[in-house]
Amino acid sequence: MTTTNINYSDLQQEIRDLSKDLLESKKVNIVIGYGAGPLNEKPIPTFITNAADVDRLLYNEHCYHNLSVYLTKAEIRPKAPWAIVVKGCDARSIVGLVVENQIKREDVFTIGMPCNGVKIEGNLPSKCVNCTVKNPANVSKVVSSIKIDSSAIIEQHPLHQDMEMLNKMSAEERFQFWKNEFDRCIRCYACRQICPHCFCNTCIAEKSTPQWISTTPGSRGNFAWNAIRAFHLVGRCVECMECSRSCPMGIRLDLLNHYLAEEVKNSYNFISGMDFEQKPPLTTYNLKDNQDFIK
Amino acid sequence: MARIGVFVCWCGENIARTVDVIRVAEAMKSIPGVIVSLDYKYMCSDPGQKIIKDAIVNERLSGVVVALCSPLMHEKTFRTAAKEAGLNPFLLEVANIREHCSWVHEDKEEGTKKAIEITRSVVERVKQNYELQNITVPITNRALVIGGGIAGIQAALDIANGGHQVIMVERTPSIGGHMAGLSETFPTLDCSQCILTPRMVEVARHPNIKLYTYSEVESVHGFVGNFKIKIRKKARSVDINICTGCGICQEKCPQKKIPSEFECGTGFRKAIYIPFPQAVPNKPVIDREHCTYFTKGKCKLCEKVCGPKAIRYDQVDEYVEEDVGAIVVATGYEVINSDKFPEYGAGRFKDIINGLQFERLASASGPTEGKIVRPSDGKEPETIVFIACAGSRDPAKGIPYCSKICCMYTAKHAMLYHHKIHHGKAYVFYMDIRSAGKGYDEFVRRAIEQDGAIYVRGRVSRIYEKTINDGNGNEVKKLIVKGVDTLMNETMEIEADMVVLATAVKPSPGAAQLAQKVGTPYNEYEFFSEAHPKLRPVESNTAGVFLAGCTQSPKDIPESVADASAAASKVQILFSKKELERDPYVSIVNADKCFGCFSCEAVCPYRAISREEIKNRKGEVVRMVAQINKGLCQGCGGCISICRAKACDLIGYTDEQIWAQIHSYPADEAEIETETGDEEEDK
Amino acid sequence: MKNYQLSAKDLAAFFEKVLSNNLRLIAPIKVKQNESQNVTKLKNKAHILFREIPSKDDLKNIVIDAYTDMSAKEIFFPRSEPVIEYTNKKSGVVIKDIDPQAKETVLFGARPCDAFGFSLLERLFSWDYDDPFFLKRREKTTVISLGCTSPLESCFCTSVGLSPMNTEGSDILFTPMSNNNNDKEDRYLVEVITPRGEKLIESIIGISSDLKNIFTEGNSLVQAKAAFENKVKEQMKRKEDFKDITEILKYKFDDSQLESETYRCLGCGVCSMVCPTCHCFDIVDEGEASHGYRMKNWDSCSFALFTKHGGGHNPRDMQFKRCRQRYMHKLHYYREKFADALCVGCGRCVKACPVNLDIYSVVYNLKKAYANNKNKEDKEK
Amino acid sequence: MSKNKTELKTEFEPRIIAFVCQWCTYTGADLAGTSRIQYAPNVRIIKLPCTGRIDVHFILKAFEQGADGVIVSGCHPGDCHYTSGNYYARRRFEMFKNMMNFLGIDEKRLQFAWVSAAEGRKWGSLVDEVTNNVRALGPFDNYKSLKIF
Repeated sequence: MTTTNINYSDLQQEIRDLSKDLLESKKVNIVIGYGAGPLNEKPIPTFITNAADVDRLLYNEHCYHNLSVYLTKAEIRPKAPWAIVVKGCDARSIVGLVVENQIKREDVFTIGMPCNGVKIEGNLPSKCVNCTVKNPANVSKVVSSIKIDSSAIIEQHPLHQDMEMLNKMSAEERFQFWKNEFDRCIRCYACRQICPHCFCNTCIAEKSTPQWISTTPGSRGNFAWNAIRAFHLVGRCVECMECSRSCPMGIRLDLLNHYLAEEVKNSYNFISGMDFEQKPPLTTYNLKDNQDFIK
Repeated sequence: MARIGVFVCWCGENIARTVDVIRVAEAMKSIPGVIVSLDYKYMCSDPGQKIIKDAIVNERLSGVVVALCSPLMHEKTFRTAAKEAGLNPFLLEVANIREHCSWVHEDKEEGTKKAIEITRSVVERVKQNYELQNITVPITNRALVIGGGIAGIQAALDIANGGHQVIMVERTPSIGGHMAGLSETFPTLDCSQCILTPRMVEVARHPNIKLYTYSEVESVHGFVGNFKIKIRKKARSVDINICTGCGICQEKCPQKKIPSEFECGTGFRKAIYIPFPQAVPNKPVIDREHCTYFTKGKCKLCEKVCGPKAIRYDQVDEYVEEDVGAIVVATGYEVINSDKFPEYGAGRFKDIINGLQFERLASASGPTEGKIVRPSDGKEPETIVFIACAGSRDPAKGIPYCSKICCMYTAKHAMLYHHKIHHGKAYVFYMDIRSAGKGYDEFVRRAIEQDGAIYVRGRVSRIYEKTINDGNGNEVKKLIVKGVDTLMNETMEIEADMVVLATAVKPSPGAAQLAQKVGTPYNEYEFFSEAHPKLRPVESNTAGVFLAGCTQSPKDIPESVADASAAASKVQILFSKKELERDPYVSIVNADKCFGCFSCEAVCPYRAISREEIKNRKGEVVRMVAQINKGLCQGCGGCISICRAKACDLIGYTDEQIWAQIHSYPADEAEIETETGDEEEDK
Repeated sequence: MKNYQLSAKDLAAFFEKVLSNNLRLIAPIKVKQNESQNVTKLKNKAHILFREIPSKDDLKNIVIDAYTDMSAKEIFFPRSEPVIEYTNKKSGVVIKDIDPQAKETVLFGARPCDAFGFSLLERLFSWDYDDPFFLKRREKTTVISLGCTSPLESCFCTSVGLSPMNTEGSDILFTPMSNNNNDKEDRYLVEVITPRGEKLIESIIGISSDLKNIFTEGNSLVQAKAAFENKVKEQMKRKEDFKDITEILKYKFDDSQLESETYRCLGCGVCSMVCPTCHCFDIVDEGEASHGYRMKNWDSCSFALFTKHGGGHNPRDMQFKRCRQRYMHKLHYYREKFADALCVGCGRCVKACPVNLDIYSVVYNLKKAYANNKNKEDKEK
Repeated sequence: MSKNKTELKTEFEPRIIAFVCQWCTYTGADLAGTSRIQYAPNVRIIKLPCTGRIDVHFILKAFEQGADGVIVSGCHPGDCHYTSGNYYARRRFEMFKNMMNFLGIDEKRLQFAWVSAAEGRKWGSLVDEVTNNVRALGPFDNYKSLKIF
């Protein structure tokens, strides 16, 4: 039966039970989930290695982190096989990681959570408004039997207004808009470190022979860095919008990612992280690809 | 610190006329690292090269930039010169200031400024070069010849006689190509089959030649010295090892009225047929579209009459893999279709034929045993009009080039017609007679003076059919040819019995697809592009792929044979060494930086990237990284631009070199020369 | 030093006078998602940042009550600045030192914790080498800090020995007060702390100026302020005293607790960039062969490449070692050398951290764990 | 239109950087030379093995170095000497062009083209056209305003 309200304490209990038997049966070495954080209402990523303290795991509507970023971190990668609590959007990242050979499908036990939208600082983020993966796909086990009725009227994508704002601008105004945004960048690289698909061990931004991207947080370096970071995620970004949330300077990375994701969907009919068999669009080609922009 | 030598060439006045070479050489002196910078009238000449060699030795240069014509022309020349002087050849780069600068800009001021910036960018690039050695790759001493015409045959024989294995692939059931269909050949009028058939037999019998007829090249992978060819052997429905070639099946086959490709439509063949009597292999093939058994499921007459029981209805296409070191493309030509000429009745009039059809009529083994008769009523034509340049040299028809062979074979046709029908009148409408070979012009003069061919310098505007009575009461269809004689400057109208169009020559159908399979460029008419029109006419830009005969451009038989022998000698040069030296432009992977996403493996067109396991001391696999097979990698660089962390780089076009080139173009308007002039500021 | 009183409505006049004395005024303003565009439907993550207030009509943008996302450290130690400029001329390489061109500035709106942070940085930047870039700018700037009346949930300045209204580090302290401490604060107690503050106040209410009367006598409010300060201190949620944490950390270097506490750290540099006391910087040459600059940019010990050696070895290869270094440096190494912890308890890193890694709760847990096994040891004895 | 040195350079001369593949477009430009086709002198050619090698960093770095326009050109689809280099490049360029347009870079400043080894004339007219387009747009002040600090 489909519903729109979720009983979080049921889900929380099911996660705990599932984690307990996964750990006891040695099927996984570590369970990556959400736990209580220092500031209330802000759960934090928690890592459980022995079955005794599964009760530290909790689940509520504030669990917005995309935990799949941890699977490629040096401390956690050797602890495979892992179990990980994933919502629909996070599950898409897992698919992305498997497609790009960072993790093996059989190494990760994904605990799929039905989700009707999380709360970030009390608000429903833009990614949840038209979410199409409320019932997670490609997961090892969907936690509860309830199905979220995702047939809710798909209102206009919340970023639509901002996108229209940008499209109506002239090239000059758009450039000034993005220059102002990127000038605020302090190059703390939170957008890179929190992105599950930024798993290079040395990033291009840290390459100095030759230096393609100036490391100085000036307008030239920031423009190049933000452009290249967005471009490296074309056809790979699952729009979990963690980068835009964690940017301390509030740079509108969500607009940039959303635009590129739409472009990839329209041009190559490809939505990232939906299918284990589909290769990222830029690593394949089609003889009838559009080339009317080429003279 | 780099010790760079810059050598600017005048190229006579090709460069010096629109680029102030002295100023260019002067401007280079200001670049940090440039030790010597001078100009010379002919840098590519021996004295010119000597200047460079001496400078390398005396100034202990660590890098050389030669600013002259395109690297495609003289990069090899100067790199060998540098090698002789003891400098690693890959520390020398060429700056293209002729084709890309002096020849395309008249304004000397702009030209000089541009030449300075181009040369400077190459100087900055050379600073990033490092010593490289050519990669040696083992060569398979076997050659593939695509196409069994005279060019293919000649190339195959030469290579085979040179002691190397040859694989010949011919699309039609027999080798021989168009030459097998000719009657006599100019300028000696010796019979085409008589000079060709011995060569065809020699090919069939040659121990070094493996012949695949009725087969096509399916795919070509690998690179020079190591091609992997996949050949599709189309089903002949006859087992050629058992078949004795007696021909009974051909006699008995009920299907009679199938237009024969070999006869170009002037004659017919059966459903099971041997294309022409001297075919090699002289074994039949079943045309499955027309054979009643394959179309309606009954008959099987040929199986019944076949003595050795060689018929195989169930035979299917077979794929064969062959490893070869070189490929000679000799796919020959085709003439354009007559329906391109609506003004000449576009194939509606049966008595308008093209050159190849006339050859079949004149050929002793042709459908009319050599008697020249009108296809419509079989009568001997009293008057024939030959039209040269039918389609050739005619941009409106999309073929602006000259097909080269039509003037000669049209004169031959006029001569043959006169020998066979003494009282016949032959008109030849021509624009210019191109008879530039040995004994060619004398041949045309003989056709005019001894054989009475009437050469009219002009074009034919229209041909239409008209029925008139021939004076003794019966109705006869005549072709009214309306033309003009520009020398006498009068229009003409000829009642002709037959018209022969010397239609234009174009590459054989499917040439473009084959070029894409082999990976060689071709031009807009689908002729294969040679590496250099004057200096490397039989090589293509793809290493290991050579061109022979009309596949490159229209040629007559002597030229095709010469081409084929030239291509064969190029193959011999390649096979003369046990291993092949390849330029070292391959991609290299930094295993530290590679994070194993293998997008590079997906984009590599040569499947040169494999997965390598990195193990820790305990032998457990810690991670997987990409590994590049130096032999297969062709240096296209696809893997580098797809790699996000730049874990791989392309030798010869490294990120550093390109970064240096981009950076050499001054960010602000700081003129390079003002840098030289800055002494005044400091004083 | 002297105390004054300034009514809230005269604050704007005060700023105008600062501007008219052509001093550069820097104060916190609200930076919308993009200055030119309207706020989008979604709650817009607006940011309060320190910006220069160029003219009178920008004064209305100054935000008094909110807390800034970035500390004011950037005024003295900018995120990037050139230190030398090189030009490659024919005659050789010309190197030019770059002067920080510090301008006479008034920094308004720093919090007492920020201000104390400046004094921590000043000690460091004048310890063995006088860093001109920081010191010149600090000399030319008068720091007017604003007392905190409603500290955030993430603030813990009392734990490191500070208070929402302490004076050390700032030149002048404005404390919002009300005559009886229940209704709205309508005036400021202006405590002038340093001679530099004195000089500024003199220039504002100097003999010739027409603003002589806006600063009335302020000693009467001093007791009220002390009481107000204690009241605010009580309201704070986080009051654990970290006086003896330096001792505890001595034993905690190899303790796995630090590892499990900081397991979720992603290694971005947000905490260092927003922190008022982080001062590590990276030197990199930017430009091309013919002309360029040697840049001094902010760096962070949580970056993976921070301690990567040329040969590829990295002593801090795991992320928890980098977090450990952050805590050790702030609460142990610095305190041993300069008596005060290099953390002012502003809580910005807690708010900004994408995974809410919280220095306060890590230290709190360490202290509790240390206390538990201490009395376990006592029990065994 | 030769200008003497002293005359102040009034009208703006765009600087175009061209990344070309060595098999087709570079040879096409050579052909333009051998056929003496005259075209605008504002282009500076950088030779690369294939359009598949052309990286988005090059284009950004070219703009940072003060280029007012960038041309990227290679073999026609199907002609690539490495069989598929230009197919991958085509997708990459389309996404990059769209992103740059979204970031406010005028599309006319970044022109992609297929110029084969036989199309010397097309190369000449391509350079002329891009030069005129960029001259009309004026210097790329936006990107030049992006200073190092």
